[in-house]
Amino acid sequence: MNKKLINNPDDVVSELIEGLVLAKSDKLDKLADYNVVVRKDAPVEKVALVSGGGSGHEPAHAGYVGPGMLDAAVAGDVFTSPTPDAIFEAIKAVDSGKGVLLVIKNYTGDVMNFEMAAELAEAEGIEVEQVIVNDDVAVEDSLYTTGRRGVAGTVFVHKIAGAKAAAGADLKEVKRTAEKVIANVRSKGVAINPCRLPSAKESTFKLAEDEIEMGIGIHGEPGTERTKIKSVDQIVSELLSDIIADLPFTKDDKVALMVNGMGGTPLMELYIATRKAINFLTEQEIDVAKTYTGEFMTSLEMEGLSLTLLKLDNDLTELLNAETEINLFK
Amino acid sequence: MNKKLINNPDDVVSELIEGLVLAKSDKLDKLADYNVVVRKDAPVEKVALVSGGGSGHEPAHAGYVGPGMLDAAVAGDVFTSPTPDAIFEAIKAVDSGKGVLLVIKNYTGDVMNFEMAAELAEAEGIEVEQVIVNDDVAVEDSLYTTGRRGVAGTVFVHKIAGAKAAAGADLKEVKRTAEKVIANVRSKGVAINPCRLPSAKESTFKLAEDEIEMGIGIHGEPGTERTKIKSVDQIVSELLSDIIADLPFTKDDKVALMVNGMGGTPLMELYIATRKAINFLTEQEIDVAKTYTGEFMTSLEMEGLSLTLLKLDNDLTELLNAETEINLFK
Amino acid sequence: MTNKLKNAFLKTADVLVENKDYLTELDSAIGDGDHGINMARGFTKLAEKLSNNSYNSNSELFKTVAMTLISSVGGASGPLYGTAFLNISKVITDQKAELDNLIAIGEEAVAGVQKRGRAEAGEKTMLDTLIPAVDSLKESHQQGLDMQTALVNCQAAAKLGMKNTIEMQATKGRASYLGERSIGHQDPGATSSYLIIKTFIDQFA
Amino acid sequence: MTNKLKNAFLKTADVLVENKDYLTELDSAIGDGDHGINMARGFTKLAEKLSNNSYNSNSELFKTVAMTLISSVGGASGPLYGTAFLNISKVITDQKAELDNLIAIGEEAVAGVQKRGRAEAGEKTMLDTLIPAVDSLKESHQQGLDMQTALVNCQAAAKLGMKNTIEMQATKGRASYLGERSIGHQDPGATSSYLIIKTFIDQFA
Ligand SMILES: Nc1ncnc2c1ncn2[C@@H]1O[C@H](COP(=O)(O)OP(=O)(O)O)[C@@H](O)[C@H]1O
Ligand SMILES: Nc1ncnc2c1ncn2[C@@H]1O[C@H](COP(=O)(O)OP(=O)(O)O)[C@@H](O)[C@H]1O
Ligand SMILES: [Mg+2]
Ligand SMILES: [Mg+2]
Ligand SMILES: [Mg+2]
Ligand SMILES: [Mg+2]
Repeated sequence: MNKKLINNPDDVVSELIEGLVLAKSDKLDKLADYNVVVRKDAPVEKVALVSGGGSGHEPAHAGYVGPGMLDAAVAGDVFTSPTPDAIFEAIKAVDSGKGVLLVIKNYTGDVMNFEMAAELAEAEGIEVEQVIVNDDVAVEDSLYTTGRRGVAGTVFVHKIAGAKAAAGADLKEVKRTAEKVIANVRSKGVAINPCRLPSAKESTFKLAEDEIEMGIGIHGEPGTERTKIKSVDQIVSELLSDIIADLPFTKDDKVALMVNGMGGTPLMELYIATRKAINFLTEQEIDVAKTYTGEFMTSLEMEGLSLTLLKLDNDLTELLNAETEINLFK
Repeated sequence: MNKKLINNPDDVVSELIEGLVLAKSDKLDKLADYNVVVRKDAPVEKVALVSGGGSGHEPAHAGYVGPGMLDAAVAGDVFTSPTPDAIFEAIKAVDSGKGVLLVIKNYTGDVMNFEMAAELAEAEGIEVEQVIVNDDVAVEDSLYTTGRRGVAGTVFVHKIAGAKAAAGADLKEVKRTAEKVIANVRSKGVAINPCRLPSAKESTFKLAEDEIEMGIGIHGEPGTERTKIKSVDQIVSELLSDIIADLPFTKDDKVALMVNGMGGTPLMELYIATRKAINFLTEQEIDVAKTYTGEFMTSLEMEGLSLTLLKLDNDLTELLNAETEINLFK
Repeated sequence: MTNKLKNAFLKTADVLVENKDYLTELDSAIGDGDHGINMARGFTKLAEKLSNNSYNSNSELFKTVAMTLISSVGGASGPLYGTAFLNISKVITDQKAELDNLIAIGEEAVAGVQKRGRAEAGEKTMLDTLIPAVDSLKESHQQGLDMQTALVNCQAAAKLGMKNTIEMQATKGRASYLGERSIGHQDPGATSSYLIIKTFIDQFA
Repeated sequence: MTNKLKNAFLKTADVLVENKDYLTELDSAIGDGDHGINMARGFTKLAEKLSNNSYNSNSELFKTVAMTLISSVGGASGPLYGTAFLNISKVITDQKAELDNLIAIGEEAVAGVQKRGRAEAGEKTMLDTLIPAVDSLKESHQQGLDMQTALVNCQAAAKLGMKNTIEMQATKGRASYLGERSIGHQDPGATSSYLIIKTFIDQFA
């Protein structure tokens, strides 16, 4: 049972949300009785973006609430989708009459809870659209299954659709932009040490002293392959090969790269991984236009990283570089 | 022996510096043959700021190189001061003729190596001044010893002295500003899990499954007290009590607060600690004007956190809020 | 009757809280390790709610159960159980239960889960407990068995359904990400469904 | 002679690399656990450098040693050993060493460490090996002992000095942060100093 810097395990979500909002009390509000973070100036006269999901992925999603990205984030319990009532409250708090786009990671629970919230909102006459992010190439894609998981690529959707909404686009356009990001973003991750839910006694999975797991999810879901530990250069090459082959990304493509820490990974290691990722892509003659290295979509204290590539055109590049107040993702 | 996402332990520093510079190749340069990161546009016509120290504290210090903060950062081996020749090269690369301020954390090795570099620079006619940061209240202060360690408070010196230099102040003024920050900044940390040097077989220290260590340094140096694990609220209260009593910070003081993760601590826990820190200070009627939560001065993959308070006046507030391109510390 | 049903829910809450670690363990193997936590959280909330209120009809009781679970379980199981109980609230009456209206109730529950989750039998989900349970009731009805025997058979069918999930490959829910490697593990949702059915039948049989 | 000294440095490099883990372990207890790594890195660099070059004078050799250590050891020990060897390079000649010029060399080395580190005897540092070693040479000189005996006594004095650091409380360097809790541990720098002195004397005695 690994140690944690927390109080009562039952209170982690409400306390983290409180901490986040207290630290930015000039910019953020928490809805009373709900773990929902909204822009203080909400509703803003534009299409609103609402995202959320289980907690444990900090800074996702509440850390992305602010001008240029999200209008509200709904935090469920740790690794558990938020409930429809909380999502519905978030939608009501940010809708300015121009409609709301829900950005959902592709997990059955998230999809169902957001869907129920959308039904409630529509019943009250709020225009709601949704997009489902499914960027994890570790999961086989199939029409007959749940499909792929939504992971770190989701943050690119927040940024780019957020910029589109900030620019005054209507709900359909913002949705189309979000879908374009989803069509062009791919991720894959690795874990070298597991995480433990605050209220569980044991970590969700175990890895031996010399074992790593490729293709891991962001909730401690098992990955695709357990192997002996390798050099990070080797790991990065394998992850990128799978990502590149999937879309596929090809020679002369322009991409944004994200090197995402899983929560317990020191920045030193993320920078070392960044070095290999850029060198690898450059060798493939893929042009890395922008690089994000840090913690964007974590999995509690799990040690590991994920790599994300987003294929850019002029339109996406401009929106990615558009002004935002979110320093975490500039 | 805990796993790491690295290649050869001997290469971690050069590879992390390479990764950092590749990711921001439009803004940063690495000096050939040295693990020194400089602004691409150096030397800039202003007083230059050079800092550095052992590696393993990422994003410190190379992550703070850029307009509004440092002109150069010198990276030593892991937890080991850089050598005078590397520091000297950094000084030469960024001096515009207006002089260079060295920001040194108070460790014997750092002080001696920077001092030797300053001697070399002065011999070449470069005007050099230095300040020594010693913000760690966990260490007893005494004229007859080495004094206190420099820890996370150093980043406030980078930001505020960096802003002063950017505003066109001369070397003496920039130094005076840096000294004012040092006089008003205090920190203390806690570790719940240790770190291991990449080339060592064992972690630098050990903690039992239910043990934590208060007053820990940023190099795995032993702290002041080993205790059973407590709630984070309790830990934060104790750390803040020691910090407040030291300066002392008093009722109606205006402060900047930093909640710094040690490398392996998930953001969830840092946000929960932030909540308590702000509530605690508010109860003491200390006004928290600005809060920084994240990883600013880490210690490899150590799990734990440090708290830093900086007492602000109008002058420091303005410089703290001045424009910088360093998103990590806006 | 409403009171007896309320007590059955309180008893179910106890059972799910007792099985919190077990369900979480099952979910750790093929999911994200929170199913026990989710169910315990939701049913603890529900027990609080039910203890502090009284209900005039079965329909009112089931509606409260549904809304409470929907707003407190979260994850996949929250909307699924919530919709199931919401559907039941629409058909349940206050008359003494006969086998035929028990079947109608079961069918509504299954329909709710299927509407929400778009899964079929054999996809390694709670449906693989629920569908065999309802089918068993139907069979008992056709065979003209008495209520008591029907309930015992139903419990056994639910248990078998749950066990059968071990050999299935998941194609819905989080376990589907594992593909073939989901085989060999019992589905957590199928297990909580069995525990709910078992506890209810134990109260009434 | 220069060649013999060069070989002594090469031998010292071997000894320090062999003792890398031991020195690191000592430094883990009261410092930051890198002393062995620092010394091994610096002396490996030095061995490379010396192997690939030849030196015309002892002074040139010691200057190279100093500059190489300064630019590769880092930490506290780098500038301290570097300055010590740099000081030696200023006084060493190519004449056969006699006890009196050995003493002068030792005093210069100590002066270098003290100039850089501003420490005194008894502060639990490398000086607690170096000062007793030089003092021992002086005593042997006063007593008119021969070189051989003087070196043997010097080695013993260095060892005793090193051991005495166990009971000292550190007031300089990283161990000083520990205050009283630094007592009971042998100083890593005092240990590396002993290993250097011992290796040199073993080569010449
Ligand atoms: N589409 C679906 N239809 C029916 N049941 C499902 C579906 N998806 C998941 N489930 C059930 O939900 C259970 C998992 O619930 P839980 O762990 O609480 O939620 P989550 O998967 O969001 O963490 C699975 O074991 C499975 O029985
Ligand atoms: N001021 C000083 N004077 C003399 N020796 C010192 C001084 N400070 C430190 N030392 C020596 O340096 C050793 C530590 O060296 P090392 O671990 O390589 O550097 P660091 O302390 O920077 O990690 C100590 O054990 C001590 O002997
Ligand atoms: Mg879940
Ligand atoms: Mg060191
Ligand atoms: Mg689950
Ligand atoms: Mg050391």
